[in-house]
Amino acid sequence: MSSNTLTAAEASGPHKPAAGFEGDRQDNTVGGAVRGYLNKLRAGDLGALPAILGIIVLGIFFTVLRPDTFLTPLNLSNLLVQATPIIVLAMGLVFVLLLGEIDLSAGVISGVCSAVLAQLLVQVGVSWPIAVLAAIATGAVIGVFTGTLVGIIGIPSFVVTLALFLGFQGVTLRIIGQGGTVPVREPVIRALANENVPVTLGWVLAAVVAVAYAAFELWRWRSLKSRGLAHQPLALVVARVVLIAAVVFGVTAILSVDRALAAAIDLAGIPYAVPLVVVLLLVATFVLARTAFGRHVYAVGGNAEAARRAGINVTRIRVAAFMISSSLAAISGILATSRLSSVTPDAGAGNTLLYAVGAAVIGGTSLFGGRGKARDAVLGGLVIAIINNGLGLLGVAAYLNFIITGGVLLLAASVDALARRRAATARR
Amino acid sequence: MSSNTLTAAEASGPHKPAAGFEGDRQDNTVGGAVRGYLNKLRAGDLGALPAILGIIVLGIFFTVLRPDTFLTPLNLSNLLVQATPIIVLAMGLVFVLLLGEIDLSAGVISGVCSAVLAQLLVQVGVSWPIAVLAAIATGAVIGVFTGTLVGIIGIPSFVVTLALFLGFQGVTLRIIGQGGTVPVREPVIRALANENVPVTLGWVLAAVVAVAYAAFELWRWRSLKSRGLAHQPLALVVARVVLIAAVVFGVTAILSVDRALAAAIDLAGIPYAVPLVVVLLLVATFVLARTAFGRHVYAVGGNAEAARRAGINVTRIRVAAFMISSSLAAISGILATSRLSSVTPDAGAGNTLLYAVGAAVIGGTSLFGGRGKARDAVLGGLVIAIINNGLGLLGVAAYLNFIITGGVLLLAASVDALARRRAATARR
Amino acid sequence: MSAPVESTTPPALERPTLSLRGVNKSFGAVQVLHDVHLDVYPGKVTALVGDNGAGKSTLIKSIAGIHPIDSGTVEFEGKPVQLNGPRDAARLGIEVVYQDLALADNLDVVQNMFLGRERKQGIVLDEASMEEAARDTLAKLSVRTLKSVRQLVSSLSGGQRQTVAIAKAVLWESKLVILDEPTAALGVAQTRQVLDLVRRLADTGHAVVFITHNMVDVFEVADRVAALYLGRVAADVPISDVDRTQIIELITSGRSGELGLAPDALED
Amino acid sequence: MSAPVESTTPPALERPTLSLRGVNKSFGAVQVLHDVHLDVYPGKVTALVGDNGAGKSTLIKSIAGIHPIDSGTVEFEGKPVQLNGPRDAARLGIEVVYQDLALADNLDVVQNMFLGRERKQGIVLDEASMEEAARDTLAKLSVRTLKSVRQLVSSLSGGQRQTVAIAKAVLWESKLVILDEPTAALGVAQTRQVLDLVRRLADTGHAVVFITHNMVDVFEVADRVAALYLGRVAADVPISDVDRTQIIELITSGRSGELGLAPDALED
Amino acid sequence: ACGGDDSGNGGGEAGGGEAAAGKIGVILPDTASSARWESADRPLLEAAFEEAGVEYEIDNAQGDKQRMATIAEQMITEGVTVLAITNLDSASGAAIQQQAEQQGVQTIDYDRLTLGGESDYYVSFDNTEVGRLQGQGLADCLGDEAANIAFLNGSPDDNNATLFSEGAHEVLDPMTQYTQVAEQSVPEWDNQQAATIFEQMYTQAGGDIQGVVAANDGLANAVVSILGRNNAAGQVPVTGQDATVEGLQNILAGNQCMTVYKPIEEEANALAELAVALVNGEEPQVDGSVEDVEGDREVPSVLLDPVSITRENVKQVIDDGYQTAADVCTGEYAAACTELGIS
Ligand SMILES: Nc1ncnc2c1ncn2[C@@H]1O[C@H](COP(=O)(O)OP(=O)(O)OP(=O)(O)O)[C@@H](O)[C@H]1O
Ligand SMILES: Nc1ncnc2c1ncn2[C@@H]1O[C@H](COP(=O)(O)OP(=O)(O)OP(=O)(O)O)[C@@H](O)[C@H]1O
Ligand SMILES: [Mg+2]
Ligand SMILES: [Mg+2]
Repeated sequence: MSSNTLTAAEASGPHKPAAGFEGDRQDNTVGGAVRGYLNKLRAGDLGALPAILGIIVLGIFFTVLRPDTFLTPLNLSNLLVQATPIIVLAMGLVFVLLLGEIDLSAGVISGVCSAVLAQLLVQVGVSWPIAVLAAIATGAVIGVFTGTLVGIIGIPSFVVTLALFLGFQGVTLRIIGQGGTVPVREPVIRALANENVPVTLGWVLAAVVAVAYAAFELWRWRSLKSRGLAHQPLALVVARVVLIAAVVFGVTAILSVDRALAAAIDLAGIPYAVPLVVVLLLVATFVLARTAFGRHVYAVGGNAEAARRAGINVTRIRVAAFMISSSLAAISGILATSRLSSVTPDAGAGNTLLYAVGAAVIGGTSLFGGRGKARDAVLGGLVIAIINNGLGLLGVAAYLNFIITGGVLLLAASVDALARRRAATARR
Repeated sequence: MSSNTLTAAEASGPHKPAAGFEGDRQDNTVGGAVRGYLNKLRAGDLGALPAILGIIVLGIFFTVLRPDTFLTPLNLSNLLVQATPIIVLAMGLVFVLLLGEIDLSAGVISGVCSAVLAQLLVQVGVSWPIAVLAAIATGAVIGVFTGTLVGIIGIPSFVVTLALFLGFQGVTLRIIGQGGTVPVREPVIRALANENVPVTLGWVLAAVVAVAYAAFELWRWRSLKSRGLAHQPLALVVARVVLIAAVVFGVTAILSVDRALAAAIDLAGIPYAVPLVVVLLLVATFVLARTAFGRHVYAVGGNAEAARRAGINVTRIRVAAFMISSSLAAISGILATSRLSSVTPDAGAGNTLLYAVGAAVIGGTSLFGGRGKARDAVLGGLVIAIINNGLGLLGVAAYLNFIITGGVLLLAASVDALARRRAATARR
Repeated sequence: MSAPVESTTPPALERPTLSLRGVNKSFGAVQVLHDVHLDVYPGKVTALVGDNGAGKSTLIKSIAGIHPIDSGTVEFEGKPVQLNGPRDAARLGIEVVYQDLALADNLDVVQNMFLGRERKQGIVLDEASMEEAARDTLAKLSVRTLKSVRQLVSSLSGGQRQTVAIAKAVLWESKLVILDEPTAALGVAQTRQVLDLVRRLADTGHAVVFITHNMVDVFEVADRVAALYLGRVAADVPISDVDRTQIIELITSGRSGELGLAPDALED
Repeated sequence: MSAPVESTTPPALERPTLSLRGVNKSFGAVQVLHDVHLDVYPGKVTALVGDNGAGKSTLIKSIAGIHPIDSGTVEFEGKPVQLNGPRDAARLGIEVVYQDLALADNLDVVQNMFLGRERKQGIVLDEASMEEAARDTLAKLSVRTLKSVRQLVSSLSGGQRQTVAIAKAVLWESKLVILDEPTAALGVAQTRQVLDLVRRLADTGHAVVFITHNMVDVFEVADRVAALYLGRVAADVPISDVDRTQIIELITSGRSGELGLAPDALED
Repeated sequence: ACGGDDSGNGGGEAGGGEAAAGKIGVILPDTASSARWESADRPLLEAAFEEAGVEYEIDNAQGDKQRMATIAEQMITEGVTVLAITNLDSASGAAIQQQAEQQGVQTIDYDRLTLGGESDYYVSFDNTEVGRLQGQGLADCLGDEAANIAFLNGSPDDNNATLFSEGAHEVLDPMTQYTQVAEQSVPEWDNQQAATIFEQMYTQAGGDIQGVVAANDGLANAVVSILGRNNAAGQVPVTGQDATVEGLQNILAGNQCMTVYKPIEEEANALAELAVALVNGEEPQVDGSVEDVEGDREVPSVLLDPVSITRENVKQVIDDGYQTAADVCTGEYAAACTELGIS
């Protein structure tokens, strides 16, 4: 007789076998959903928790130390605008990090692109939409180049982007000229970080966002329910919609207050950069979570060989991710340019990149690929911006500034690592 | 009847089964050894080849462009001294890279340690051996700290060392004082990079190295042969010994020429920093290739879980590797201090680390762990130093300098990647 | 040169789905496949047997386009084809279950099963329909201990992973299905299901290549047997032409009576 | 609570090498092992059987110290022990061949076999003696297709890797040897050798735990059978007390006649 | 700018009792390009503001323009009414000043004029003048004989470095006895790189360099240590800037020809006086005005003269209290100090 042949009677046995998939028949009560979430936390999957905790703790800390200034509308609007370049850069990096790659040159690419923008506006004198498109196109082309070296030739991305980090510093220097600075006085570009959406329009936008979100969530809930698939309880969906709406309207309300310090001046409304970031966040989230491309990005990051064998064009995914990253770096460069109204030869060098990587990681994106979300960049970027903003208010010595920033980064990473370790199951 | 049971007769079959291990009975002729090496190259294992090619090509390039100066004894001695800090830093990084980790803070650690050295010498006024020991101990302690965070808490090293990169910049700033510079006029420290071994002593040292190497190689050849294990043909061993001796004596001869530009001055001998690097190279090579610790470093880099299951104390290996890396960073910092006879608050920041990582990678060390040698740091460091040295002689504009350095790094990495890809066998 | 002793001519009427002619493959200096001839017929299960390290997995990875071959020709349905990557193989209708299961650990079971061929509505992924289909397929394969199809693959047991890989391959209507030791990690009931499945695939006209070390399985499902010995095809015959002892001899020594490699081929 | 129906008392005279009492293990919310009792005796081969995902690998990883257990006690040679890592297990004399073979791909065969227990002369590695020992051990396991013991493990076939992992475990004189589906990827001759080896180990007084899905192997080498059903021990009896059909019933449904889990245990 | 002035003054006068509510903010540029910002400017300004009893805040942008903008925003948020900045470049400075202007904050350019900005006042040394002093100093050390000279400029992305170099060229270019054999910039003012760059210049020139214009004392020290390696220290005059301990010691040892001393105390006090006057709503005293070519406006200015320091007048730096004898006259330098009457 054979070891592996078995009659049907033998296989079914005297008792009815367990039918399997009992995990998919989870209870749809609020309690069940909460239990599920706690289980996820217990299993070490903290998601956005460290970043959100970080924002809250740092917020309380600085509010206590600088009660008069930290929570003022003026400072909050400053904070948001300060965070935007870092958030956008980090959002691009998330795509690359998801693949398990790194782009050390993202910072200097934002420099090159803003140099292109500035020279086109100032030297060539083109109109702003052309200059912006050219800057983003420059980013995209650079990204394709990087992606090609990584994806087709197969050089580790750390090395490629390290070389490009050095090389592009030279390119920016060449475009801008030694010691030079190119002032960008173009009103539309300047407006991005320096002007605000009219108050009424701001409220309209906020309402649109809140309603659209609510409609989408409820539609999704209904469609899952009707197909008999796992879905969250309605109460939880409603709670989430209410929370998001509260945040959106809250921020809008704060930013709609006149925050000018001098009485004669009027300064209110959402800075243009903020809705720009919201739009980028929505698009990036959609691409990563709901499209085949996004799925393939996660697959390549998780196991590139498996992805290849599944017929995914791994090279194309790599090139595309680097293209997206560099294009977002270009947008980040434009935001930074807008803030300073100028571009200098060292734009994007220094610690720019490290802050952006730190933001993505604090937000919850893994450096080993396969785990991360677009929102990580926003949350992590806010943490980094709050640290800088708060320390600015405190006016601590330069050396402390370095040490504290490093310390917070370390702390956020430890929380994540410890949770993961506690739940460690020797997964490899 | 069973599928997996088999009588002895069945198992052996009518013909004699192939006995296996035929690859171990390789021919001991020179031809066989050469074929073996070519096979290795064909299989994509280029080893030190890209770096050696790089040194030769760059050497020819700069000799053609600057025939009067590049190959002069003076410039060669400059080149060696310029390369030492980068080589030592890279050698430390090799240990960390072998684990598949990265130490972004190695550069600033060298800064912190040299700040400690300088302040001990200048402010406290201790003698140089104590100051040097204290600096290296500082490096070691920092390394243990980093290693603990990575190995015990389990934070990815990229994040830990990113945070420390920021934090330690603050520490150096604090130790040195903002904007300050601490001059180090201690004669022994200064001598490291600025004085030379007396010519006669230099020749004696060279002879000792050459003879010791020859003796070791021949002893090893005999012992392998006598145990009937795979060994290279004697001719090849002798050829290698002769080559190494030629390099050692050649370098000594060149550096023993009086290279002073002014006739009145006497300037000859091997700079002290060079034998220091040779000693470090020998020790590091021994540790990695011939001790259980070295073996375990490779194992952890190749498959940390397998190493853990084999009973290796993975944490201890990680901590030790970071400790070694940071201690070597401290020595690198001392060499850099010696060169300038002073320490500045931004010591070790900027591109220091990137050059060192680049050196290790050009030399042949993998960023994914498990592949690399101590000599990679030396070869790669020489490539980087030749670029800087040669471009300095050419006097090119700063922007070109950046671009060319990036370009060469990219080129060296491409050669390696292409060879590997050509032989790609979808190993994962 | 080495050549199998032609003992039986394949049925003259039928055109093989896949046929390999003189395929060679080396890794660096090590030649793993020597001049391989192999025909795989529609509606038939071809058992590919051979010792550990004989080159079975290398052969099927060459067919799948994962290792490009060094020389030789591959014909698919009578037309010569170039296989430069798994995408080429998939386009032709070749589906493979690899011995080193290729699953993305960070994705869940459903996501892995539909990887590379996601169902979409417009550009949006159709998660619901994929989840249903995955659950149905797995249920058919007698998977009873899996908690959820939304579980990450990293948390599965060895056999569960094996089942997911098999389920993934049979989701698609392919002309040629290759399974590299699919039952190695499976339990008794699951093995039963997979053997039935293999038979069913062949009976519905698919060509199937089935690699195994288990002789009972070979005799239960295979129509033809191909034996590899040190990278050479020692025999490629209908199952009716050989018995268990002969196959084991072919595996362990490359020859069995009239069958197998010519003695001189064994020398070089 | 679930408890196996005590059908046979173990030989009263002999002290088990390893005995587990009430061991529980969860991953997050998923409880994989429920209150496991298991005794492993010196000089005996204990076959550990169970369906895919029953928890066999999890159980032996707990014994090896890879997954710390949540509750319960582990006694080794009568003394309660804490297993917090593979080093603890190795120190006690427990050697494990894992289902997901743990080999370092960037090292060669010899280096892998001696990993963590290198032979030294002073502080210098004694490569020559390790190479000789490795070659001898592998030759004993009927490895014939391996080109060189200095080959990188990354270039080995599935079965060759399996053999290296087994060879690695038997190099050391351990009191307890655990093999998790060691023959899954092996060829016919190699399987034969491993079965012989398992028997030989037991006959020389070692305690052996042998996980497999192959009933023939169970009956050939095992002295005792322990069946896991959904993380619970359904039976832990001498092989003479059960037949093939009973074992399969225990595996697939947790019960077989008098043997197995009490019906109420199956409910929860 | 006038309107801004008026409203600021008006505000100050209207609430005379609330004058203390005004606050001065100072943003210094970095810690790397020069030693002065943190070691001199900050303490001097702090002392002056304390004495005047005004509220103030001082921060350092650490060479990061984004950071400077952030700090500026923070300070405005904190209610600063007079903001002095040392810009990292004109355009980013102008952006800060525009924002300040919007918020009714008065701005002062400290040490560097923000071209095209909105600053109400300018307090500075003349950077081109610094370069001129360096050029002249080198010429004085070299004398009339023919000589090969090399330029080691500051960071290529630092506008001040360009001004220093321009000033030096202005003086040295017409002097035909000198041949300019090499000129390079040092990225990020990195002293290690400076050493390599100079070493290569020197080797390339076959050691035939008789004088070096180094943009500051850090670069000068790199040059000196390379010359030392070639046993040529002391034979080649080198310029510097900032009168650091290191630079002064090099001068005392005869290894460096000169440094440019910017009596920072004067500059800091000038700034403090101006800022305190503004914060108290008084009319500040100015010497004249400087033209902002880009913004096409005249900026009321307080201008101070840099001083060339050679071995002979090292004493002045120490007498000013800018450096202490204890720091400078250590060990081997004690003798020289005694000789020059420094204590
Ligand atoms: N890290 C983990 N996280 C969550 N669940 C896990 C994890 N590891 C294993 N499991 C689950 O535990 C159960 C038992 O797994 P285990 O690997 O022990 O099974 P097994 O008996 O060895 O099966 P096989 O015969 O297939 O190897 C499976 O249902 C598996 O999904
Ligand atoms: N990348 C590689 N580099 C060098 N040699 C390789 C490589 N891959 C496989 N080999 C060798 O090729 C031979 C055939 O390997 P293959 O995996 O095809 O065997 P197999 O027949 O599938 O064996 P098994 O039954 O053990 O799975 C083996 O000797 C192996 O060592
Ligand atoms: Mg195989
Ligand atoms: Mg298992």
